[in-house]
Amino acid sequence: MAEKISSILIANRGEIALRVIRCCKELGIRSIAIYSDEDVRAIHVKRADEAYHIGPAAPAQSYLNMAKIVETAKGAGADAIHPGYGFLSENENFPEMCEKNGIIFIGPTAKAMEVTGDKMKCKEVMNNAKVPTVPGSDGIIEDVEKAADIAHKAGYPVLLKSAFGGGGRGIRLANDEKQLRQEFEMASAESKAAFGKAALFVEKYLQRIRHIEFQLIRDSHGNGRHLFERECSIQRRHQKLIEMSPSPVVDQKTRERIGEIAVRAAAAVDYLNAGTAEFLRDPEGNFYFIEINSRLQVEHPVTELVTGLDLVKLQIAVAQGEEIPFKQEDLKMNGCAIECRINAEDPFYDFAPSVGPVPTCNIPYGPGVRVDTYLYPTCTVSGYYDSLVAKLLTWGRHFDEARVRMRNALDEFAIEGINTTIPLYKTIMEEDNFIKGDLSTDYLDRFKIFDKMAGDVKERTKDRASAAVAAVLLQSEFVKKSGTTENNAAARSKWKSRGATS
Amino acid sequence: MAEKISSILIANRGEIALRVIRCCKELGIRSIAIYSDEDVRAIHVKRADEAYHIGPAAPAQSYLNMAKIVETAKGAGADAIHPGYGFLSENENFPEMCEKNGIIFIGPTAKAMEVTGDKMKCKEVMNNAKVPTVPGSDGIIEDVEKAADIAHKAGYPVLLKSAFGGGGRGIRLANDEKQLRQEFEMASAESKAAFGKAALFVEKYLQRIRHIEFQLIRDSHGNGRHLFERECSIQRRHQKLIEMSPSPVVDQKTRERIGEIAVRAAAAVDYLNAGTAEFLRDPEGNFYFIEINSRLQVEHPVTELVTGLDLVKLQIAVAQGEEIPFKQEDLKMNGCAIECRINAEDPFYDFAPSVGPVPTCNIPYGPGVRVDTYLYPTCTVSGYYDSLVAKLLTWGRHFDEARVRMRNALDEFAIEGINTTIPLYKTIMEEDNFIKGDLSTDYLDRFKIFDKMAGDVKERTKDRASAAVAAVLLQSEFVKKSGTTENNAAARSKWKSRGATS
Amino acid sequence: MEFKVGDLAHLLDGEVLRTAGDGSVLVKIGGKEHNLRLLRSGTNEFEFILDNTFHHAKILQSGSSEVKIVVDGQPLTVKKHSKLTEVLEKASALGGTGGGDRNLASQIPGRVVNISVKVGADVKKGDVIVVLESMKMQVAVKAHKDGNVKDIKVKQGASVARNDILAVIE
Amino acid sequence: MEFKVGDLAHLLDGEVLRTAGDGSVLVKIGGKEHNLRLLRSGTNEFEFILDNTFHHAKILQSGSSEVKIVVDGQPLTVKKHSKLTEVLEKASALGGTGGGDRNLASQIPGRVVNISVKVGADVKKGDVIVVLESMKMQVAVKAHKDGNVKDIKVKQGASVARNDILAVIE
Repeated sequence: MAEKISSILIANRGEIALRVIRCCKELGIRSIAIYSDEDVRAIHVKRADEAYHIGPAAPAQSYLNMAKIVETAKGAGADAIHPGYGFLSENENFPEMCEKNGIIFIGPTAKAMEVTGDKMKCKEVMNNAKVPTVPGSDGIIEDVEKAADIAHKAGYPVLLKSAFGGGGRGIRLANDEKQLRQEFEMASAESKAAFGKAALFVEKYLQRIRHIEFQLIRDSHGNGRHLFERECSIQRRHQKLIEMSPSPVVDQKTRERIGEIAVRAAAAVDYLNAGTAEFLRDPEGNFYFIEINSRLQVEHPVTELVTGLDLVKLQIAVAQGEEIPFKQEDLKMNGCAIECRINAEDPFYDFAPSVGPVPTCNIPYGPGVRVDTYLYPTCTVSGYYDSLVAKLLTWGRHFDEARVRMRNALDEFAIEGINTTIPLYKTIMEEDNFIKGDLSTDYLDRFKIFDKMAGDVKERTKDRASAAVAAVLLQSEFVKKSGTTENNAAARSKWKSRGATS
Repeated sequence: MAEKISSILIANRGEIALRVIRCCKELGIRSIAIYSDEDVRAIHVKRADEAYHIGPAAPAQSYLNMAKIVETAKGAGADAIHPGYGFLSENENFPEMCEKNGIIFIGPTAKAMEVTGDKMKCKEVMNNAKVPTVPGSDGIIEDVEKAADIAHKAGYPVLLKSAFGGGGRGIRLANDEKQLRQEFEMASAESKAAFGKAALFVEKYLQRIRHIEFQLIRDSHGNGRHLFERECSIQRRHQKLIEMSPSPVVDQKTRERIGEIAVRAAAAVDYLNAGTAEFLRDPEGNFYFIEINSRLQVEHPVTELVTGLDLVKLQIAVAQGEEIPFKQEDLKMNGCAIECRINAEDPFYDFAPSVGPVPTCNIPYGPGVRVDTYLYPTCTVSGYYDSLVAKLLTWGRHFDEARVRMRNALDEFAIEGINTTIPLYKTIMEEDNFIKGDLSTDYLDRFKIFDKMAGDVKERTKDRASAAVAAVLLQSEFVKKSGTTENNAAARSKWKSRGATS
Repeated sequence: MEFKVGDLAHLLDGEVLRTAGDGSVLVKIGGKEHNLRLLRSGTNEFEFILDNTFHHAKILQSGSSEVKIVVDGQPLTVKKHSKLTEVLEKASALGGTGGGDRNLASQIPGRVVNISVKVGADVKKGDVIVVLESMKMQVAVKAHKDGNVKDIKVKQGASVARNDILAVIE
Repeated sequence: MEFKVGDLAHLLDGEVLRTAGDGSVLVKIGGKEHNLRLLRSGTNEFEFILDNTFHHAKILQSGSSEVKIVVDGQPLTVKKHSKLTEVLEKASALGGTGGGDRNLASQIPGRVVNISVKVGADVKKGDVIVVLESMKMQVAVKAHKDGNVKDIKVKQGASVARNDILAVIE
């Protein structure tokens, strides 16, 4: 069918851009990066074969600027565009624009994207295809009064979701009507800012549920496969923090049964390329389809570690018209993989964003450790973009081996200059309910994880108390000596700055 | 049988010490490092739970000082000692001394070590057990005249081997009698320096052979398993440079057949713990047993990547009396792994050692990449110890995926301040005969790899010529400007140092 | 000198007993003697072995009565207690400006997307005053106490840095 | 100015045509104009984008006629050719000391384990003069030319650094 892709423009930044660049290098494909003013020193600029400047820092003028990106791709002679996740990856206008300009879009068709992107429409299609969906409201709400009305009927708590959202963004919980009205305003503002539209819907908030998803791949010949499940129940503000495969509650029989439903769901929307079918699972073991994420997901390396597949290579193969080179029964789940999303956020202060220069960092390595990150010493974490700075993954023959490897790797991961979610994950990796596999989307609150984290910090402080005092003593000694002899230059310059500039 | 090991002293340094420390952390075992004067800032000192100083830089006074190490282990309350590879790992007196002091030695028994360490004795045992051995001389030679006599009868070229050597050390090639006499002297000096004894033997040098070895594990209950083969044919001076699994010439049937012989060889010497049965394979497909390496080998991670096993964990389990927890038929070869030994040696100057500070380094990471190294920014590579500074490994579903991943990872691996063997591996990863799997221990010479490497450097120089000129132009511009305005402070201090100190 | 580490209840006394030229130091901490071997030192960074365990310490901020420090990756605050510093601290607590109390500061950097109150409004602790956007998240900054909004220091669309004052509530 | 990069046969001319305050520079190299965007610069280290490709350059050693530089991980030597430097180079080649030729230097650091010849001995190019040990390897240092050993500069057991002179052969 289509010819072999020989050059790819990566319409993204950060770790996912680097991920795609590495894949291009393996395949001998010319990699073309784009960058905003904010990203001149970003790692994807350094590692790509070529890098083109496309505009100012603000995403709307750079990484979301479709016309500019397509123009750049044409100018650079790119055969194809890989959108990564976020940004333009789920904008149904983008594949169309690519097609019109003779560029292969590495992802689903505009049509499939339109259906999957509209959660209400998707729900309808799925109901027709006998894919079980989550019970709740089935229409878009633009008016807060109507939302309040539906919420009253369904009973609080309810979830407010953006019909165009994804990855947990634009989902808010309301426990009562006052909160619903407050949150409705903010949710619609967020939805507008992120997707240009403010359509929301209301859904009853199911309690103690797990979020379990199935990785999908489907080619242009109608072959669809599922690549097993990922358990993504540990979330905050409905955004995933930790993902793993296998799920502790999915046995082989369930895997095959729900996997088959996932493949059916993909077929129902004539899906193309990599995607994810997301399900909720209630404590009784019922699975409800909620949506298809029509892109490569952040957590795709979890699946790569347990299947041995390279999902970006598969994406490229499918995009150039090839058939999926394996049958469903060829796949075998190998061991266990866990991913922790290292966000530049302060887990001790309600996940407040933390930005700025990173003078040094130590990326963990060793047996069973994989890291995908854009961090390097002297890089900068920008407030203009997503807070995900690294994905730390570990593999083990079984869950517990992956878990203790993760615990060690978290200890080895040092990032100077910003706060990250690493301390939270250190606590979770040793938390009893996590170890038992008793997970749900309210895991953090249910088991008072933040209190435990504070307790762990206290323990670590205790362990380091003598060393801390020793360091302060050393500093005093050092200052004492340097005041008289060695460090004269510094002393002088300090005096000077006092006199001259302050 | 024995109780659970709760603390381990690691009688080694460098990457292998870090490897064992990480394993201890996973198992909740207290890790105890030792260090010489040269290693105060070494990574194993930083990462272990505890670190004890044991003497001056010279190995004989530190890492080979058995009495001091055992005394330190007792003082620190260590249950067990892990010897790593090299140093004391194959000294049969060390397990005995450990035993006398109530410390578990994580490795073979003294008795098995004595047999495997003496290549002549081992050959005899193997012949009795009907394990095929390499044809050649069968006695130790201490006198150069006798060596010349045997070599004359066998016909040149011949190999001079130290009976106590291992890992290629102390093996020298002689093409004629003059060379034999020269090399005999140096080989016996090396052998004396490294093992305290100078016993050599002469063997006909087989041409175009492959070095293929089988990883072994054997427990105290008599259960032995082989963990498949490693192809280690790419060598220089008879020391391995690149190892991989599977071997391109070993099919499942051969694997089972030779694996069974390897297990039999281990049983013949009542082997305990991890070890390796080494074979030569001639172009006709015959395998000849040459020796058992009675330790964890440098290249053990190759096997870990294709089996999913953690060999250090297995070693500890066996050392505390557990049975091997899997049967031979439970093991399955998964994909392909390649290891490149990154040595601090200059491949453009006959592998001359290169030592000194490493101001910065970038350790590669990403899908399918594993690194074991002691390097970190601001570390120092010492001339007192082995030249191996890092092991770079890649895994892929098949050889070619592992190969291209290795090529990329080599590009990402930056080590400032010293020369390394990285440029050699870049050339090999794209060399036709390597890709075809046409390997032999004379691979480097046979295919003129050093010429190809020089050609590749020329290509890279060509690609970077414009950038190099641009950088020189930038520097001129920079110096021009800084001479007048910005960089006044530096200019001043230079002037001052001229006046005051020089 | 006595030291208070983090929020640990007990104080630790600490002093340097002896230093040798080769980097070995004898210190007394919490009433016990410890051998310390200094491996590397800069103005703000130390690597040392204390009783056979390696430690890395980076001093972020150092004052006469308080040191902010990262020890083995863990940020800590060490307060120095000597009679003099205690006196100074008490004096500053009594005679301090107290002005910080009026100011509502931003704990994060971001862009102001909404100002929810007007100057002169009465607010209760926890009421939303300003909504910031950073890293694609909307974060509400809430009143830190009951009171009257005396001043709003930022405009919609403005960028604010961490610790910038957003509003004055009295 | 003309530049010779590594052992590439052709010379490249190079000049800066225009620099702008924002870090963008127009350069002419090998007769073609190139857009350069300087991202980061220190005295010896530069990061820049040249015609849409990122480069990192670290200058190791910089003289008036030769620059040793690492570009994207590849060590290179760039020789500057202008009339003046050519003249200087020729002069030095003619009037140079030539003393380097007599000296047998060590290309590696190591410990002297054996000295194979005595002062006064006649040697041929390739004969072993000294055996060094480094990183557990024994490395023979061989005569760089035929001649007579005038001096041995090292003793058995001594440590030598890279480029230290081991012997003088005339």
